[in-house]
Amino acid sequence: MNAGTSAAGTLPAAHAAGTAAPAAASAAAASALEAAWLALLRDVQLAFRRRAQLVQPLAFFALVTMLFPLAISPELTQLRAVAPGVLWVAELLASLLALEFLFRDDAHDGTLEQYALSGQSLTWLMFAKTAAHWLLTGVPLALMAPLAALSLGVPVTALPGILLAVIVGSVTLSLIGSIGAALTLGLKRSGALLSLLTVPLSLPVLIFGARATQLAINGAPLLAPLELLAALAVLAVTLAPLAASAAVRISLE
Amino acid sequence: MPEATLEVENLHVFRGERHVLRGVQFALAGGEYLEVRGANGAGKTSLLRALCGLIWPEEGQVRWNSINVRADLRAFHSRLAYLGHEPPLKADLSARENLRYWIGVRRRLRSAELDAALERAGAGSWCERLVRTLSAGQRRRVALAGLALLAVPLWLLDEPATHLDADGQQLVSALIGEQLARGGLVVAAVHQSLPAAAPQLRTLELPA
Amino acid sequence: MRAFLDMGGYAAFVWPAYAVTFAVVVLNVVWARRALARARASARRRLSARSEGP
Amino acid sequence: MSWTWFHRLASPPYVYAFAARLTPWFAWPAALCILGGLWGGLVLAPPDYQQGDGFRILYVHAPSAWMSLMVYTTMAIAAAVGLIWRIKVAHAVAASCAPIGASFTFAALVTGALWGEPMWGTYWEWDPRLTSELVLLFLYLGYMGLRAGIEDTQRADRASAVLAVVGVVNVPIIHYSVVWWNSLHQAPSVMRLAKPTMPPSMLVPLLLMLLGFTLYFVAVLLVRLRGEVLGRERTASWIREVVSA
Repeated sequence: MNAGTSAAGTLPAAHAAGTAAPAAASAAAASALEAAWLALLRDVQLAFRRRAQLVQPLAFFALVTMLFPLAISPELTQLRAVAPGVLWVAELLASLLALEFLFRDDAHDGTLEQYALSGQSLTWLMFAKTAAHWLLTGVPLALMAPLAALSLGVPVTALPGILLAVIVGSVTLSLIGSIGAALTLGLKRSGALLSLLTVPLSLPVLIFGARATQLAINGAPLLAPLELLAALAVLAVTLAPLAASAAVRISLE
Repeated sequence: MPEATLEVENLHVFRGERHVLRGVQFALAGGEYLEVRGANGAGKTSLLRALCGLIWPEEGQVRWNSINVRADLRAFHSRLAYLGHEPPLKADLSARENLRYWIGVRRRLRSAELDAALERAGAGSWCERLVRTLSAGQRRRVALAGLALLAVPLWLLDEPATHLDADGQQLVSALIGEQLARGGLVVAAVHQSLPAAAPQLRTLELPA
Repeated sequence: MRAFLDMGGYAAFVWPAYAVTFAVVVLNVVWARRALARARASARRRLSARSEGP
Repeated sequence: MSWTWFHRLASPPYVYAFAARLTPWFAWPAALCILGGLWGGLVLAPPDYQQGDGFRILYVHAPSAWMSLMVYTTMAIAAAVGLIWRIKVAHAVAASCAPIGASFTFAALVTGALWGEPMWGTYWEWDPRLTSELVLLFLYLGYMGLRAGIEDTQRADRASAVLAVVGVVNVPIIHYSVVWWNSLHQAPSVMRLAKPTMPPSMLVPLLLMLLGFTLYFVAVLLVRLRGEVLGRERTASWIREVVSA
């Protein structure tokens, strides 16, 4: 054994002992919140190392909204009538597109495995990952929604309401998406199935979101659908990470 | 580190239709090192994954300090470190950042500790480089630095010495030796025995 | 009888609806039996493979 | 508390044999109920005062729609049991449910459309019931797609079980959001059928059909269940007896 130690000892022995020996005694476990915070930071930092991937859903969103004037008519009154639907369908599709990246890399490089074996609550870690995903794709998409709305002839007064609705709605979309992405982890090709799993579950968001947008465009109070959107978000925050972590564990089996 | 034991009783594991592990059985106490050998496909990885609770065995159980690990899987996980085939590193983060996140999720980490561990693994000079620019052996060294930092009593290592040069293999042996000296337990799946393996070496041969 | 088959002028809707539903009813029985037969066949195959194998 | 009865009940050989023995006890009453319901619905029940004989589609549409929901609920409960207690037989039940439920959801959609044409003048109306039914079909398809996509049976069982549980939590939410959405866009639909004032001559055949379809579901489920149980069993010697018989 001595031979081994000396061969590898490229630094003072005392130093080495300092790192390893007191081990169990001094190594304070990270709390669930610290762990979740680090998981979130890691994903944010990684995303900024690969900015191209961040831009893709945004470009896709812009592209889809551009299709409608071309396909329907350039007349703003007509576009305004379909604007809520266009915005929310584009939002739903763009967030679906972004989901592909949510767990895939982590599954490949063993990060998910380490999360599952970290002794931390996997539910919290999944929540953190989804939160990061929402910050990186949901929020930018939400910020783009008012711009897209303008291009569809929506009056400026409606924009704050639309922004609010899309922000709240995208929370739920990301969380539902995290379940779908986790469930399809074990599959070789998941694209179409991922949509088949998540879109039906996202319908309530689509319905309430489009309604809120419609009301905002009409200049009517939009509290009712916003409250419903918020209720959905609360429900998703409490339940979706549980389901996603269960699904991740299953994918590692 | 308090005395610890790992007991495995009559473990049966299926992968799909294949009955990979047929009644694996062993007991390991603090300071003991178990080498799991076997041909490719003999179930070395499956055994390690079943030990740490990723795979549910069809039959049998794993006990940590005489308690079935299924009783509190999370507590058991906080006592173990598992290193799979591939080091769990992000290609787009530097070696140092990788450890910072990977280990930080589990325990509070001082920056001096981190530097010392990287230095120890021979990564001092290149620990700020992105992992995508590192060789397989270098990545393995980063993972070993992480292993030492985790400071847990049970190590489950899958081929810990692959891609490593002679110096690196010595590092693995040294780390294992220290872990055993502290009263820790090590289970490693290996193709060929590590050089200068511990005197407490025990082996488990998995039939093909 | 003619009146019965005519369904008060709704024959074109009533009878296809019944036909579809009972097609589903019958098909489910057929599929279930076939699934069972397949499972038995594959179990038999696995058994013989195992007894020949090591 | 003793769990032995539970484990005996959930043990594959027992389930296999028991399912086989039980099947006729459900199949024949199901056939009787359905035939009785058909006779009552098509012949004895008087034509509806508004819809004439067209309302007779009710006797196949309502049972199909009932099946689609009941089977999904059964599937989700079985999936949850399998997930929580790791009972293979429960997963086998869930897996057997999906194709049955999906096919009846399809039947409910087609019969609903066939009813819609004479009543609304269009085959497809975005009425909340039909819309929910359509979403349910997608939920079934997603479940079956996920199962088909995962090769390992155990992983497929557990992943699809998570999906089924998530789905069953969402079904009421989806349904109410669709109802809410529908109420904004059009007047309440014409298709108000489950009137409490339905005379017994109309109601009894309907109840018979509902009962018959439920019994039929159990019978078909039991047959499928045997296949699924057999496919999941790897070691047991009882397979030899079952297969060679």
